[in-house]
Amino acid sequence: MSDAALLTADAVTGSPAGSVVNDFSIQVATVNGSGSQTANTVLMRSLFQMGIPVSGKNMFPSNIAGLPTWFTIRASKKGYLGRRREVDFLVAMNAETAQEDVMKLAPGSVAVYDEPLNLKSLREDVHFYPVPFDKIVAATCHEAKLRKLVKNMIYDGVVAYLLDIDMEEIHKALIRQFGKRKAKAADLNWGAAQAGFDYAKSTFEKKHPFRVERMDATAGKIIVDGNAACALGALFAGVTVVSWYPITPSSSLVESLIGYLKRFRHDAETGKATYAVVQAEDELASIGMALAAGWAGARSMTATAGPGISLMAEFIGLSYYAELPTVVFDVARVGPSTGMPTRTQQGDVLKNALLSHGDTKHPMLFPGSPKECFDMSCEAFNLSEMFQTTIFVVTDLDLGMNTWMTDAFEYPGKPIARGKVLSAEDLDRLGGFGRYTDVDGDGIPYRTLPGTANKNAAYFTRGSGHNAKAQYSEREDDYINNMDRLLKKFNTMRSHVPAPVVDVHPGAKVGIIAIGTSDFAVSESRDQLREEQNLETSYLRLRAYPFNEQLDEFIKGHDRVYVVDQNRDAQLLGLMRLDLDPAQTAKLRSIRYYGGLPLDARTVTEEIMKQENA
Amino acid sequence: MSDAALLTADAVTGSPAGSVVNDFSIQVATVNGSGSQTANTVLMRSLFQMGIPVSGKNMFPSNIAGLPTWFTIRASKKGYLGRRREVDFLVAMNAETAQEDVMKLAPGSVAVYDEPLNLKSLREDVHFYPVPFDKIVAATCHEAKLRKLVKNMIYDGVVAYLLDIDMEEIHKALIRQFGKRKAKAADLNWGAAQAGFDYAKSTFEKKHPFRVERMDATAGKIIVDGNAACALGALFAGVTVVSWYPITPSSSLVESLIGYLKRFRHDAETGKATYAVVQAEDELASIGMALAAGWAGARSMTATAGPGISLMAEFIGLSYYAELPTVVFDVARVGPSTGMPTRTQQGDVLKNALLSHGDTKHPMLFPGSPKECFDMSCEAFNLSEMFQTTIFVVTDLDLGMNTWMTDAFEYPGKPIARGKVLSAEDLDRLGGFGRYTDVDGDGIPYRTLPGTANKNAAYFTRGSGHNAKAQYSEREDDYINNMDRLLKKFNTMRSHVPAPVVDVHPGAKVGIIAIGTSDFAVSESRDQLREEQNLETSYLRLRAYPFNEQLDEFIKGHDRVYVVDQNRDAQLLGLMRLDLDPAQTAKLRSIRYYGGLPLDARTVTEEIMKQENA
Amino acid sequence: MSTATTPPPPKKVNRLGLEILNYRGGKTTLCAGCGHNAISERIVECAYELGLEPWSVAKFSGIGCSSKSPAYFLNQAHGFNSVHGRMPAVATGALLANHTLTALGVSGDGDTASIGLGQYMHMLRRNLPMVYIIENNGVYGLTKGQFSATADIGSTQKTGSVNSLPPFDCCSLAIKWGATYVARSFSGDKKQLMALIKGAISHKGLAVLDIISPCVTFNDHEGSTKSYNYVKDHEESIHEIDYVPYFEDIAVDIEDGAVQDVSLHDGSRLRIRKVERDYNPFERGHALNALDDAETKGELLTGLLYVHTGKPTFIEQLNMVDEPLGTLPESRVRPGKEVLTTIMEELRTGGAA
Amino acid sequence: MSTATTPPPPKKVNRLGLEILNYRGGKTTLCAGCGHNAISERIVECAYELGLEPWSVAKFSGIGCSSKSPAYFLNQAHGFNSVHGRMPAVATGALLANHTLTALGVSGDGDTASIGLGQYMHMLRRNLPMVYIIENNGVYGLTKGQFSATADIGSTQKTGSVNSLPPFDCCSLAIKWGATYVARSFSGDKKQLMALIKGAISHKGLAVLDIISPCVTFNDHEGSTKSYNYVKDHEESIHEIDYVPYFEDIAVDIEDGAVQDVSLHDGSRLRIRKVERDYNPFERGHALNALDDAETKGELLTGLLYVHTGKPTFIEQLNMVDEPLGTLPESRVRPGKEVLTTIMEELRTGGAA
Ligand SMILES: Cc1ncc(C[n+]2csc(CCOP(=O)(O)OP(=O)(O)O)c2C)c(N)n1
Ligand SMILES: Cc1ncc(C[n+]2csc(CCOP(=O)(O)OP(=O)(O)O)c2C)c(N)n1
Ligand code: SF4
Ligand code: SF4
Ligand SMILES: [Mg+2]
Ligand SMILES: [Mg+2]
Repeated sequence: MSDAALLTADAVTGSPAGSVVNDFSIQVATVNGSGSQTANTVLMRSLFQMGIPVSGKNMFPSNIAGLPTWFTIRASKKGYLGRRREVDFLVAMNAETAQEDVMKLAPGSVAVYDEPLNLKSLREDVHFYPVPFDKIVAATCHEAKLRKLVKNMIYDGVVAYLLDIDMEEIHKALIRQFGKRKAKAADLNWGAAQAGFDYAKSTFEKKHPFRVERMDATAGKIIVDGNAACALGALFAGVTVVSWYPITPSSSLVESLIGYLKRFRHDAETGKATYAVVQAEDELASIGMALAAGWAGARSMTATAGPGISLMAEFIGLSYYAELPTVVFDVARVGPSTGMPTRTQQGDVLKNALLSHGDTKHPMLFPGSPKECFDMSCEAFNLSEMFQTTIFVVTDLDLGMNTWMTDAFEYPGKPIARGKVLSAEDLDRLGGFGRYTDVDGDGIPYRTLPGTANKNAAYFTRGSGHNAKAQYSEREDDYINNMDRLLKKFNTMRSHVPAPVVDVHPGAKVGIIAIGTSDFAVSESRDQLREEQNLETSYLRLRAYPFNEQLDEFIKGHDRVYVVDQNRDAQLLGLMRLDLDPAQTAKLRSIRYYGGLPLDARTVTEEIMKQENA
Repeated sequence: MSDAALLTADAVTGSPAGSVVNDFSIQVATVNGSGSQTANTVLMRSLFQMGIPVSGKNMFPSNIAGLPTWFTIRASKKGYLGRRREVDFLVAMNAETAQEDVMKLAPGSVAVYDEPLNLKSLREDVHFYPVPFDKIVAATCHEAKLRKLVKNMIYDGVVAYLLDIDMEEIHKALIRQFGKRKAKAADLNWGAAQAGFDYAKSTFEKKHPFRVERMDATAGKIIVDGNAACALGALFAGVTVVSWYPITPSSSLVESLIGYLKRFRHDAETGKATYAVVQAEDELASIGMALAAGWAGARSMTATAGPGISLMAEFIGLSYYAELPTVVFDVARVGPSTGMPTRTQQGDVLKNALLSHGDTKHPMLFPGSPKECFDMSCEAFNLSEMFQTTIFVVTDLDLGMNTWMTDAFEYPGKPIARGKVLSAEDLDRLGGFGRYTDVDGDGIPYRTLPGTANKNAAYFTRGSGHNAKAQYSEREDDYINNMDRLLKKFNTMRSHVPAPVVDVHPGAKVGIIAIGTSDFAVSESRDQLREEQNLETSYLRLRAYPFNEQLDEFIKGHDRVYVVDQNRDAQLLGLMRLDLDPAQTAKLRSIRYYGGLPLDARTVTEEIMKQENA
Repeated sequence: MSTATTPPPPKKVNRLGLEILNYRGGKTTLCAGCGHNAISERIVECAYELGLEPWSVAKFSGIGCSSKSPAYFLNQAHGFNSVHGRMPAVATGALLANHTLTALGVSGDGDTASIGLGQYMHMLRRNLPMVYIIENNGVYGLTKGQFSATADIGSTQKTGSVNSLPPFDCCSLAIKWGATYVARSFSGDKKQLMALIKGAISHKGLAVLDIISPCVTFNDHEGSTKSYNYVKDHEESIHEIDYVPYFEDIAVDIEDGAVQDVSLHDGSRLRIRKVERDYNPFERGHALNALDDAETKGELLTGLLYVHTGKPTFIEQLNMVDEPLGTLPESRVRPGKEVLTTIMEELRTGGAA
Repeated sequence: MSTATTPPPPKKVNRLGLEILNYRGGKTTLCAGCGHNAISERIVECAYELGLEPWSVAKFSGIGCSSKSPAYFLNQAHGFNSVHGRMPAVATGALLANHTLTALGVSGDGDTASIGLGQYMHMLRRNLPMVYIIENNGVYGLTKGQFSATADIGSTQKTGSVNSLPPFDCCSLAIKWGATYVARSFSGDKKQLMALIKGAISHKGLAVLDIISPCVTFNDHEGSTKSYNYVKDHEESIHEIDYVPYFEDIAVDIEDGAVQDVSLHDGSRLRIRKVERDYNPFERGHALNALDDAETKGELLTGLLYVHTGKPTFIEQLNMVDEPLGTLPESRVRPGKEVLTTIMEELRTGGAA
């Protein structure tokens, strides 16, 4: 900690030596509905503007207002964006949780708090900075009813002082937040921030080690949540039909998509829409609409979470068997059942793959960052039309609803791929077609769209038994041939879905496999393992199901392979056990976390070491 | 074949030497809705009455009238009840399929046919017996409009003559079919049967090898379909609430249950019902009613098939997480989607086990005979209340809708088990309880029923996060503890569900594992393997999920273990891969049939030998 | 004379020069005498006489004997036999992708009023532009005759068991909750059915046709209120109705006041001739009360129960471009590079647009 | 004098000797000012004043802010917070198992009229004996304010977007399709709400209460037709209504004709006093038309819209034994050995019974 602190009288113990720069997490504990969001965003943005890698996580309850909420901003000069278990810098605004929040702090950490809460006495090994928020706000904001709103901005000023955050950056972030139209509100908030800064400056002596310094690690980066990134992917994929039913944590995906569609997808002259969005009556309807839209030629999608997935089971079985394209975004939350709607989990991985009765297999994409949310969402529409089936884009609440620093998105490099669709002209040439005939030997049949002006265009779509010409059939051979072709089609997908990202460390005996948000924890954990345990590891991040042979080779190439699952039943590992040779899966070990919080590196490291030392 | 035949002029070739007694299958090809059912049942019953093991299979289309239907009766002195690929004795009544049916016959087999069909010319190596059905019926039945109904009975007489079936047994079976009340109809039919017999006697010279002889292999046996057997199991389990939605092939399970309930479950004095049956508006409603009835103390059930299972996914996830008891009968048909509603498959095994989003695991029972349908259905209600969750009783169309010879059912030996339910008195003693507390260390909590007159009885049931006291919780530790307890409860089940039936052949290197109707084919196949290939095999028939350690040991004890699946994706094998040590599953090999017909022994034998010789 | 020389008789064709066989479907697998088969035949004849381009039609259904029937008409139109009770969602989705399709749906009473009631109601609310035919036999035919939610109180099953729950009247629901063309008819009433189906096809908006279509196998017995005999005895047609297609230019001289014309979206007209009763199909409240009265009287009113032309459809409300969304070129659905640049800048700076 | 000697004030108790706290629930987690909280308080007061045995009640709900509220009243009653839109099935199942329970359900407008409409309609048809409360705010509160299917045409979201679809009126549906006690009220109208809830509990049959319950966070703004202000301005109570419990023996002397008594199953009575308008809650058609008129006038009618005592309930139709099925002893639910013997003989011989 800083010399200043060392010289002070009070007995702060256990704090790290020297000052800690650009490597800590700030937790703001408030009550939901109390409007702290702006203050938190501004704080996070100001760090980002100073070139420091940041990520922000909101841990909120499944109700609308009045319960405890924690917003955590992590600054990491190494660029770690995952959750950090330890809180270094607490801003305690919520009387209900203040004591517990303080007791949870590591020795040497910081607690800024609302003076009346009177927390100082709780611990001796924490740096306390009491702030009389109400007094300050009363002084700066004269309209009483606005005080509640600006009050939070005060702690931005206080924190800025205590961490050496440039107030100019706070101001800039604030102006941008409110935009031109809300200049008055911006001024009001800026006043509050300044008041906080001045109060801190005139009152506190910094005794803690944490501070920020300008870096240059955010160039070419943006800050966005995964749901908005998926929405943008859909926008640039040229999505035309969106049917949905609201459910946390997927609602904001569609709601931001609607915002973008309104801005960018209306015909210049006529003002008419090149899309349709329908809020359906439930998920049975939303998936039915999406699939039929795909059937009729639209690039269609829906977004949901666990309970919606269960309700979609019957229709998605139809999509597999009748070969109907659509994209289903599953922003996973904690199951089973209603579970914990505002907590995160990878709890649907195995379930999506096998969804619906009978023999079915469904492809999934696993974005590992907002950048990949954009790219893969865009690609998902190509895949759904190429393979004429439901493509799941599987993310989770952590990726979908939290705000991340990520690389700026690149404009799609290749044109839209619409798959094997026969036009009226094709049909004239061919004189007809067999809807479920494997012409090309890849298991993918040709289709026509309703409305195609050709007497040979029509075929009959059904979920009951059919032959290669789409005629009703109960024949043993027709059924088997069709099911075998569907399997072939699925295997064809292996080389078309996004390949895994593989980092093989020469000579490493230990491998790690993960998907989605586990990547943030695993990447950091690999450094911990190297630096703390000098254990070198290889890493394969799966980006899609079905798997390809790289997964096989990776497992073959290592003695022990840890599969990271954010669920109780090791669903990702299970999927490998189903699909891979037991000789390989025998090497797999399971790392599971299922408490509903974003996975952190320390948990992964500890789990791996426990099993390594066992 | 018989001497008589050998002496005849025509060139019947390839028929087996000597006469074939009590070992053949008779196939009657008609049109559905043409009322051949009585004639077929009477024929089958007459063989049964002669002490000969029989089974009957109806292969019918998924419509109501006018399409081809085949009813196959197998007589087997060795007691094989499974499907036999070869047809030995054809009764061709359907012009539409007659030619194809005849061409499919093995050399030396028999074809009785409606004279106008004129099939004789088709083949030289089949024994043809043309019968002018219309002439005969016209002569015997004077009411023209009744002729269509009795016409079929004529072939019973013809077949009786050709196979040496005792006409007295035909008569007896017929009388019983119609019962006292329909004496007139019985006489009419009896007349037709006799006319058929007389015509054959006076016209045909028997040239085929097939005939029957009295045996004593049906003592203590009954003939019943699996659905009726399940219904009886529920009846004697004391089922009180049945909610359902019709779907083939499960409808007849509930419909026969309704019949029995009406007869045997009304209060003697008041005439009031000790049960409630509700035809719900769909499967979302039927499962919701069943689960809530279980919650409120009823022994509840529903029955469905694949599409219904998919629709029940959300509620069954709730039943897992909130711990609600009910019994779900899944009479499986061919999936995915609507699939082939009148064909059989084991296509939901893996799907049921994992049904619904999030981490869920569901127990299943796999009856392998109507006798077991009765016993396990009865037990399923005990298990559902003991473990407070959904118990799947998984059968299939073959077991459920076909008619089987089986051991007579025995009255349940043990009293009904209602599980851990606390009464008002218990609560007075305990002064309260924690709904989700693991008091006994077996993972099974105690519950109370609504209406329990005690101020400490109430608790709040929800599908959202809860702690051991059933209070709402989003805490990491509460969630993990609860999910871990649910896992413990699932493991406790292993020793309570029906154990596998194991037949280890000393020194056998090859083992076979199967469930449900695969048993009929596997048992016969093991004899074929022994007799034709002198390959001795061991056999483990699973009767429930979760598995117990006997499965482990069985696999350990053999070099190669064949897992028989009546589905494309080896779902049973997959379930083992998920749950067992890969070191064991590495030994598993897959035998799959998924054409929709009942599995036959020959297919199993050929598949095993192909892999043995590979 | 030798037949060789006589020319073949001219083929009968419609205004598009298509023969009726261009409108036929596959061979039915339904029971002989099933009302559903008659309805399929009417659909074929209507499409032929109207001269629809077969490929401009899309057929939809749920699950049931009735829902199988789209396979038995219009083989040259795409068909979608979906899942039980969910035809409304499927038709909606297809129309979103291509609103130029003529959507023709066939469902059953179980498919619509039992499992499908929720979707049916939400479709009504949206006034989805399609023809929605309910082949209503009061039972689940395909699962062998259980009661559906349109079975009348007191009607008996073949097994003898009696229905004790009141029926849903799909017409009453349709009129009240948003359909704009609502008719009831009988599979056996060829003339009325033809006019009503043609009118439904010419109508812009949701046209619901509840057609009593007896199940000869499971619900045609004494005690059934959906049997041929019962319907013949209780049918009361509220008016005589004829369809005048726009392309047959007949002078509109309505001689007597008893005749009224309804002009439809495509210029065709329904000519309604008053019989005994005074029935006003243009007035919602009137129609609903008439249905109520009839129910208490045990009468089965048939005819065009309610019509409301010009009400905006769900598709119109969405303000889509004129071309089908499903086949818009990339240039119209993928925004340009500059758009992405703008958005990236917003996300980099956090600045609102 | 010293306070030590003064005796504690006597606790306030109801006829069962229970204090109000025996009827309270857990602390609400809903927004301060949410209409749902007011309704929970009314339920607590009604149960207390009626002297219900808390454990004789079973609470049901679906999913939503409204559906959370059963956790906030009657802690001594079992509660079942089920899945979204399926409360009717759950309540039905529980009543089949134990028809002696007083079933009290709380749902939302999204839970009932959007995803749950199908089950809601089928429950109406069954006249399931329960109290079904819809806390109607026109939006999905818990998912942050999207329109539900009861949102009025033209009403705006906080985001400004306008609803273009007509609303489902849950009362109109209930009256038409089988509920036997149908009322509409406002979470802010304490007196009316108390009478209607008590009456609903005393009623035998399905009692539907559609209670406008503003969402202060997402639907209390200008342009909303479910805001406190809008409701206050447009509410029209059709009559004054009081509840007279059977255990308070008040002479029934109806002095003026403007007062009418509805006697309920448990002997309690609802006393209805006419205000301006003539409203007849006993006549289905009248009630339905009144609701239609009000809708066109933009009025929000509150009060007991329809009541029909004595109609058989779903439970009565099932002719069950008097005791709850769920707790019948083995001796009454498992047939004896002789029954099995009979059946086995039938299956051995193939003989019909
Ligand atoms: C989800 C689901 N549940 C049940 C079934 C079984 N099923 C097939 S058709 C049908 C009812 C059909 O009745 P209706 O719609 O009236 O058609 P009908 O056969 O009478 O013409 C049922 C219950 C199914 N196919 N899918
Ligand atoms: C199957 C399913 N779909 C969606 C959701 C998300 N969800 C929770 S509550 C709700 C709507 C609640 O609206 P309403 O019934 O009006 O209750 P309110 O919150 O307005 O009181 C939705 C869509 C869910 N929980 N389950
Ligand atoms: S069963 Fe009934 S509805 Fe089905 S085809 Fe036969 S007659 Fe028609
Ligand atoms: S969001 Fe609306 S409905 Fe939900 S608790 Fe808050 S005010 Fe009530
Ligand atoms: Mg029907
Ligand atoms: Mg609401």
